[in-house]
Amino acid sequence: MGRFVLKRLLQVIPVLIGISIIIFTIMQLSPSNPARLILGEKATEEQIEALSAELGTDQPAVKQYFNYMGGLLHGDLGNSYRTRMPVMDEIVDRFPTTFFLAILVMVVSTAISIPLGVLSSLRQNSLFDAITTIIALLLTAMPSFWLGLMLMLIFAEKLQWLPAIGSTEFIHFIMPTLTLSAANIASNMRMTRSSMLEVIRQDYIRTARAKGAPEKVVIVKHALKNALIPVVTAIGMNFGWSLGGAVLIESVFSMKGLGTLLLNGVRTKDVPVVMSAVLVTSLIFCVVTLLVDISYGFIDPRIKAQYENKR
Amino acid sequence: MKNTDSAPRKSRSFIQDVWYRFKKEKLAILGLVILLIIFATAILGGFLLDYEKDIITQDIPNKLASPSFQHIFGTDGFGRDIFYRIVWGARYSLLIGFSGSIIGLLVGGLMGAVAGYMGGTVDAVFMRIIDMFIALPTTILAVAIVSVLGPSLTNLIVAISIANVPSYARLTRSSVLTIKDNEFIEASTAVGGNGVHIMMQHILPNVLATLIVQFTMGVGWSITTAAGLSYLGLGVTPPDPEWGNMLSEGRDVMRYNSNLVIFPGLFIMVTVLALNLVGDGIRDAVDPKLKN
Amino acid sequence: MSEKLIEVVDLKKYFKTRQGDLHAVDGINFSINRGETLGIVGESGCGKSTLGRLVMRLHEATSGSVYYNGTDITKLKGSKLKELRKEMQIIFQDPYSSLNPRMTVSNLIAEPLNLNKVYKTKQETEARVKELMETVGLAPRLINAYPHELDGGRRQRIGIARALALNPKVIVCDEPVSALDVSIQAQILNLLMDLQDEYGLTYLFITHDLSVVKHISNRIAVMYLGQCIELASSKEIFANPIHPYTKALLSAIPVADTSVRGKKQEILKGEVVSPINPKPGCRFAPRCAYATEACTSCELSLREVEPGHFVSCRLFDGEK
Amino acid sequence: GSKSKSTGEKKGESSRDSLVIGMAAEISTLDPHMHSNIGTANLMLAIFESLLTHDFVTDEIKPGLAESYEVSEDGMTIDMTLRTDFKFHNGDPVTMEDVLYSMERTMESAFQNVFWDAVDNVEAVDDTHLRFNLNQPDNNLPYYIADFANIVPKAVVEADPDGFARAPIGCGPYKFVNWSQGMQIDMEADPNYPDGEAPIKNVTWRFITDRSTALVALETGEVDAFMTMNGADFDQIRNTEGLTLKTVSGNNTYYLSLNMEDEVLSNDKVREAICLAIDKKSVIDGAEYGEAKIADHGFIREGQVGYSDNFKEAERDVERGKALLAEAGYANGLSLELKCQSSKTTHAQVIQANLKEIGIDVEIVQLENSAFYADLENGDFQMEFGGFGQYTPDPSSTFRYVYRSDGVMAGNYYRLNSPEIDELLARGEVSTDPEERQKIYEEVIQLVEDAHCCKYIYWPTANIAHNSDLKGVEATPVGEYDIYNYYW
Amino acid sequence: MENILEIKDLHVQYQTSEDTNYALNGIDLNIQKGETLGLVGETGAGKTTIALSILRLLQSGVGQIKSGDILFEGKSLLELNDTEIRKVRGDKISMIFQDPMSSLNPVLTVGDQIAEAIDLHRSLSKQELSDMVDSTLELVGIPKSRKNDYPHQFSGGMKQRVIIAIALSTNPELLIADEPTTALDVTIQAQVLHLMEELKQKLNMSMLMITHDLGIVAQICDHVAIIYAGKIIEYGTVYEIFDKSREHHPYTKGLFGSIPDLTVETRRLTPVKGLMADPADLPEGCYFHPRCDECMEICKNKVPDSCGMGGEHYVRCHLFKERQV
Ligand SMILES: Nc1ncnc2c1ncn2[C@@H]1O[C@H](COP(=O)(O)OP(=O)(O)OP(=O)(O)O)[C@@H](O)[C@H]1O
Ligand SMILES: Nc1ncnc2c1ncn2[C@@H]1O[C@H](COP(=O)(O)OP(=O)(O)OP(=O)(O)O)[C@@H](O)[C@H]1O
Ligand SMILES: [Mg+2]
Ligand SMILES: [Mg+2]
Repeated sequence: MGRFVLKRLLQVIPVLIGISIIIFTIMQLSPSNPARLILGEKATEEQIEALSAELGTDQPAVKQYFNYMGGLLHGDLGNSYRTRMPVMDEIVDRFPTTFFLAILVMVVSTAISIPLGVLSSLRQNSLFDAITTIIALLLTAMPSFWLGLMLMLIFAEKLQWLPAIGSTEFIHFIMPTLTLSAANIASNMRMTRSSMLEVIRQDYIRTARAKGAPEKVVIVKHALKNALIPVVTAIGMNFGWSLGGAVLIESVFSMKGLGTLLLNGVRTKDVPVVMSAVLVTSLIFCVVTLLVDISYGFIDPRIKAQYENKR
Repeated sequence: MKNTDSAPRKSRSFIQDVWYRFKKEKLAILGLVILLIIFATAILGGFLLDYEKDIITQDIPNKLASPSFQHIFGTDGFGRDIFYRIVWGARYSLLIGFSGSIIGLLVGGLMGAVAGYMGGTVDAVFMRIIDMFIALPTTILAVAIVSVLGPSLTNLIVAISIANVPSYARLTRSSVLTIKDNEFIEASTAVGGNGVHIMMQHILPNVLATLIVQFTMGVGWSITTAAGLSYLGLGVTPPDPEWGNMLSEGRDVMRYNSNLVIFPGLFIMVTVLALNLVGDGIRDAVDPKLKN
Repeated sequence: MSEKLIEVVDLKKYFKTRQGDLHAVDGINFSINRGETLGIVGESGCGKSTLGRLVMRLHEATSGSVYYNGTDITKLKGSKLKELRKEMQIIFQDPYSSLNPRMTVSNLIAEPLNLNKVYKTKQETEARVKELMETVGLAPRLINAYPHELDGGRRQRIGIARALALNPKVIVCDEPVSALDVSIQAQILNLLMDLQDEYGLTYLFITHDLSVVKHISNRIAVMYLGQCIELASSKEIFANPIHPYTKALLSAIPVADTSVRGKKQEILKGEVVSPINPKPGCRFAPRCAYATEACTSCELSLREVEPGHFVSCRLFDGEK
Repeated sequence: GSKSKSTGEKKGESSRDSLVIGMAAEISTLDPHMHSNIGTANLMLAIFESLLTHDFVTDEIKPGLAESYEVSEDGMTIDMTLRTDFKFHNGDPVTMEDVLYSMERTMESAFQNVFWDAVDNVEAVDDTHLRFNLNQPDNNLPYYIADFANIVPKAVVEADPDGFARAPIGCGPYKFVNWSQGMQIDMEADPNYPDGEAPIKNVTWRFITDRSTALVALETGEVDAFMTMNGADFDQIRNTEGLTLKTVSGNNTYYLSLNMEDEVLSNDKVREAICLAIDKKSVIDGAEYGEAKIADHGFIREGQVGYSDNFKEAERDVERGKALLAEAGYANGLSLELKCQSSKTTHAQVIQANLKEIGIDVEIVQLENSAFYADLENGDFQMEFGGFGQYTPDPSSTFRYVYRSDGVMAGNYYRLNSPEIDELLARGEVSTDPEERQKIYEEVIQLVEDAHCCKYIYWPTANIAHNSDLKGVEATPVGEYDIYNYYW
Repeated sequence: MENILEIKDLHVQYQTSEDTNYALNGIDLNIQKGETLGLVGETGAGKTTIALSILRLLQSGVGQIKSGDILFEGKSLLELNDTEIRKVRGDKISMIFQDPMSSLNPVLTVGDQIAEAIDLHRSLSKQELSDMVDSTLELVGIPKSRKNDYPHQFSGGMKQRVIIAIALSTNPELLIADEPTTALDVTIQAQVLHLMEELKQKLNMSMLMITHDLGIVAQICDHVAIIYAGKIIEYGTVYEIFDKSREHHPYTKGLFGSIPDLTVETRRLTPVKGLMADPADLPEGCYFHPRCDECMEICKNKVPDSCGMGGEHYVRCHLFKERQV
């Protein structure tokens, strides 16, 4: 297992390099000139040239890439084209919000979706099953900006329980977490339910019952663990997305997060910002994927054996 | 106690067998009917509605009307009938939702299955490629696609499909990992089954349940995500309606005219719900243990 | 005598486990002639199934070789391996997990046929499936049944039908009849022997049912903890068992006769040696009534104590 | 800008001493010379002082750090006298050296150097007297000075320019306190401000990108004022007790540009037909919630140079539009592409419907900002809908971008190429004779109208919504707000 | 002697989407306290179904108890509620499942799975529990060092032994052993049977031993029931059944005839001819008649009743009708 983890950690490097190349290429592909985007529509040719020279965007793309990557090796993420500030500062500043939100979302959606999924699998085709399914689907189909606003109108405006905006205190995270969790809950719940339905009919569940195990033990200890793999996979994926894709929520609740930074970066073709933001999220994502893969090993010893025998 | 029906069971192909059992699931049939209605709407809408008159003609004095007999879902910011636009938009939304998910399913499913089954280097290479795509924000991907291929509906589908691939890949792989150690896989190898055969015959049916869930949820996700990419120019071009886009169009006034977002949202939900019902039905139908 | 069809040379299979390498098969040598049946008996967990799988190349051997017709199959690849698969088949020990729960009986039996494109048309395949079902005694009605709807015996028959489908030359039978009642067991054994007579099949027959193994095998190999400890013709083994373990084995057979009821049976005592990183020396020594200090230290190998009778036991080292 | 305290009574004794003011766009820098952005300028206004002050409500230029200024007869020199009572927030007095340094800095700034084309150099006559030497007269110069030539402490900036951009030191009424990236900037009133300490002690600038959220935040009191509310929410704000909405016609102008170099659109008749088909009111109603003013005089509003009662824009005339199209050979209709930013898709759809009436099928291509501007610059479009903001009341600065033939990269996207206009604009820029300039610009406006290069549609409504208890708030066309005037 | 288990006229069906499998068609069986009842029969005869019915573990929705009753210590098991039946399962009645491969949870170590069974019914300290697991494993011949292994790391026979260990670990009053030794070699089999025998002696445990192996039946069972197509066709003490001088049901004779004999050299075995009965399509009359050499006209129409053959011996066959007492 240790070797497996080590090997997987080493694989993170090519992945990050691959991502950096992809992102850099994409950024080069977009037709606009960052200097123009920064200076605005009224800027003249000379102004743009001057700024381009200053930013280094007039250099050949390959050179720019290696400049950036060279800096990265020394822990320097470069300076934002737009703000001229070290990207590192911005990321350090915003990352915690995003990360914390992603964690909260993961915890909340998992805590809600797994029990619901299990319950509805046990009561397959019952009224409970139908209702939870419909609610879950309602949540997915609800645009998050709408759900966000509704929560805000209810909890911030009508009831005045929660602040509408901000991202500094725990209380600020409640509504964004709920909003972001909504969509995850539905898919995780469905995934749990379906996976459980597969497992619940296996013979070893019968064995557990024959031991006289209470239904709770049968479900949690025997069935759930076997059903968990696709669910854990889905949770990992969702975590990654909340990490990189919470732009809408950040803007609705006016939180300072990586998503906004990234989006602004893309819009202004701020290469260092985009590169760094994506690389940071990618890194986290790689770690999450790795954790998920490791968790497979803990959940299912047969998979662990596959890892160890590196078949 | 005597069983008069002693004839051997009719021989059926896998598909026939699944259909035979699917037919018995009431909810699944309900889902299928809803889905068919939605599809029929998408197709028939084209004949029943006059694009010029019903869909795009503006009636600004009459904008943002609440639901009424005349406009059962009310009108949008240009005074266009929301119901008609939803009906008309079904074709685009379904196209985006389904084709994006289907391509994602095929490509991702295949990659995940191959990676999980082969293991070792293939697994490492495939899954690290998938990692790159997961980490690649959809927006950035879409930017690339717009830059290279230009903005269009087709390219939107390309973007959505690519964005869909990773989850199918990882889910498929995870399920493959759990079942590839089963003895029946070994048994198939013993009679000469190669990788492709084993994957199609033995692994696929066993990962189907997971993939179905992902698919049924993915269609809705694709529709709403597509709407989010419209600022890049991807997607249907105005004034053509599409559910996701209708959601975004209603955003400014949703607080006062919630019908602008509720109705398209409801249609997305009904579609996803119907799909889920059908998906549950298929899942149960392909699981012989549930034969009842 | 007739030529060697299968030859196993110093075959080893170690599984990695948390505590260390598990020596499931640890240096086995034997050969099987064409048309012969070699029975493998031995304690549960001694590596019989693993050996069968190695011969089938369903596991990759840790070391050693398996020659089939002179070619080392542990190194075969691609189409050659596929060819081999047509000639060698296996009946799995466990009829529950070796059948894909989502396939019907006909699909399961047709799988080898389809895979090797034996027949061109569906009708031909179906006809063959029906024929096979009849051969193994499965009612035609069950053609679309799923394994979980069937009892253990019927499931095992599916496995047998699958193995027979391709008319293989060698069949590894991993306890093919242990799940069957005696009557059906008799049917199947008759069938296997008929097939052998008709097509000159070669069997590697793994079982713990000694009456069955005696009935069907020409020679019998006795295994203990990954090693072959005794090998002789089946008559010889039953008539003149040498190794203490073999003796214990034979004495433990329950007889379908109430007159011997209550007779105190010998139960093997002593600690079972763990197959994980086993110590050198005789692995049976801790349970052996005749064991001496020397048994745990010496290197043992199979040696011929009588013509055609091989034993690996220190007690007989000096005798011949 | 310096704080001309026109407003009479000040209620210093109010219980509240803090203000949270919301803004939609995150700002990228607090270095006054490194931006050309209105949102940023709002903060500069509070932290820094310029030589002159721009009163955004009345659009007048008032004294700032310079207690007086004087433009020479020929318009070629400007003389100023500095006040000596200003101190930077770090306690250092504002010296001539700082002023010269600051002028030099803005003139070299990639963001701002365009404004100083007319300036040859700036020299210190003595410790308190300053002279601008120009190479040609420039009517906009006082505005540029007021808006961009903020005075920075030379020593501090030179020591650490990057640090300065993040934690600036100025001599304005508010001291910079803290900048929390992506969230808010805090400042507090400088007690030593020579014109008197600002009435509100602590001010927080909060970034809120989502307007619906901004409204909720206003309603819950989490922010006290928010600039640039969404038109859709105006009624709600007006009807909410405790909230006030101030509006004024903004300085932006939105219009439809027609690419004159395009094969089809190079035909004057087609362009005229398009101009005749546009229904401005429908655009305002359909896309601006009725909250905008019809732009009936191009960029020019009443009171500006070039405004004339005689100017009459062509009335909407669908029939004539159709006839013109027929004449141009498109009796059976015509397909054109309309590019716009995605935020302007609604507008584009109304225009699409308008043009449909004369038989033009419009395909809307919505683009993300950078792609949009790239296409405009490259002339890769047929029609384009967008806006252009006027910084200064004098049209010369705007017109040089949007009408001069060399301005294709910066506003003249329709590729107007008229030597006549070029010549008029050149004269207008240097002329100091108001009457002559009036004539020149009247003429330009008419020429542009006749060129059918674009159709001006509307002036949006600049607005600020605020807690009704907050006093001293006025909407300004530019969208810049001087919080020194605010009090509870 | 007192009956620990009484099965009365039990009918069980499996309802699949296409057929109804009449698995049990009126089973009457008693097990006396402290004795071992051997249940022998062809595959598919319904042996496992009886076992599962007792513990009410038939696949829900598919396997249905149509009529009849099962009394354990005089109380009907079919009337217990969920909590009550749970108290019976594993504690009072344990079951050894026939399919060891799929009956073990693949993600839990074998040690845990044994420990769980004990833990559910006994309150032991961690250490005691772990010791108990160790000793149980050794009792079935598995080195205790392997208790942290997972089922997939075990051979077929070892898994079966784990299942046995689970069932025995709680010292049940009634042990249902469904072909408990099919995957075991004879030495281990002997060891396991010996173990059961000991428990039987020590705790007065009763046992339902389902097996094909007539050797085992002969050695350890007190009574034997022979089941064919969901009906008991012969019942008696082990001596009666194995008594060659007695008359037996034709199927029983067939069964005995098909065992390979260690002492005689035969090339061919003599199985019961024909195919086993199809529970979805049972023949009229005696279920065995299509395969019976001594089939009479009456056998084709009438279901035979049970005839007493003297002693405790009963046979369900028309041949012996006249002897009925
Ligand atoms: N889940 C099920 N669905 C449908 N039919 C079933 C099911 N389980 C068992 N049956 C059928 O019920 C009959 C009795 O099965 P059972 O498992 O009790 O037989 P058995 O006597 O235990 O056989 P074996 O000795 O082979 O295990 C068989 O014909 C079998 O096919
Ligand atoms: N995948 C595996 N991983 C680890 N150990 C294994 C694996 N498969 C088998 N073993 C171990 O290898 C040894 C031999 O197993 P094998 O299945 O060959 O035994 P066997 O002789 O067939 O026994 P049985 O008669 O009980 O089936 C056992 O100790 C078993 O625990
Ligand atoms: Mg085995
Ligand atoms: Mg059974």
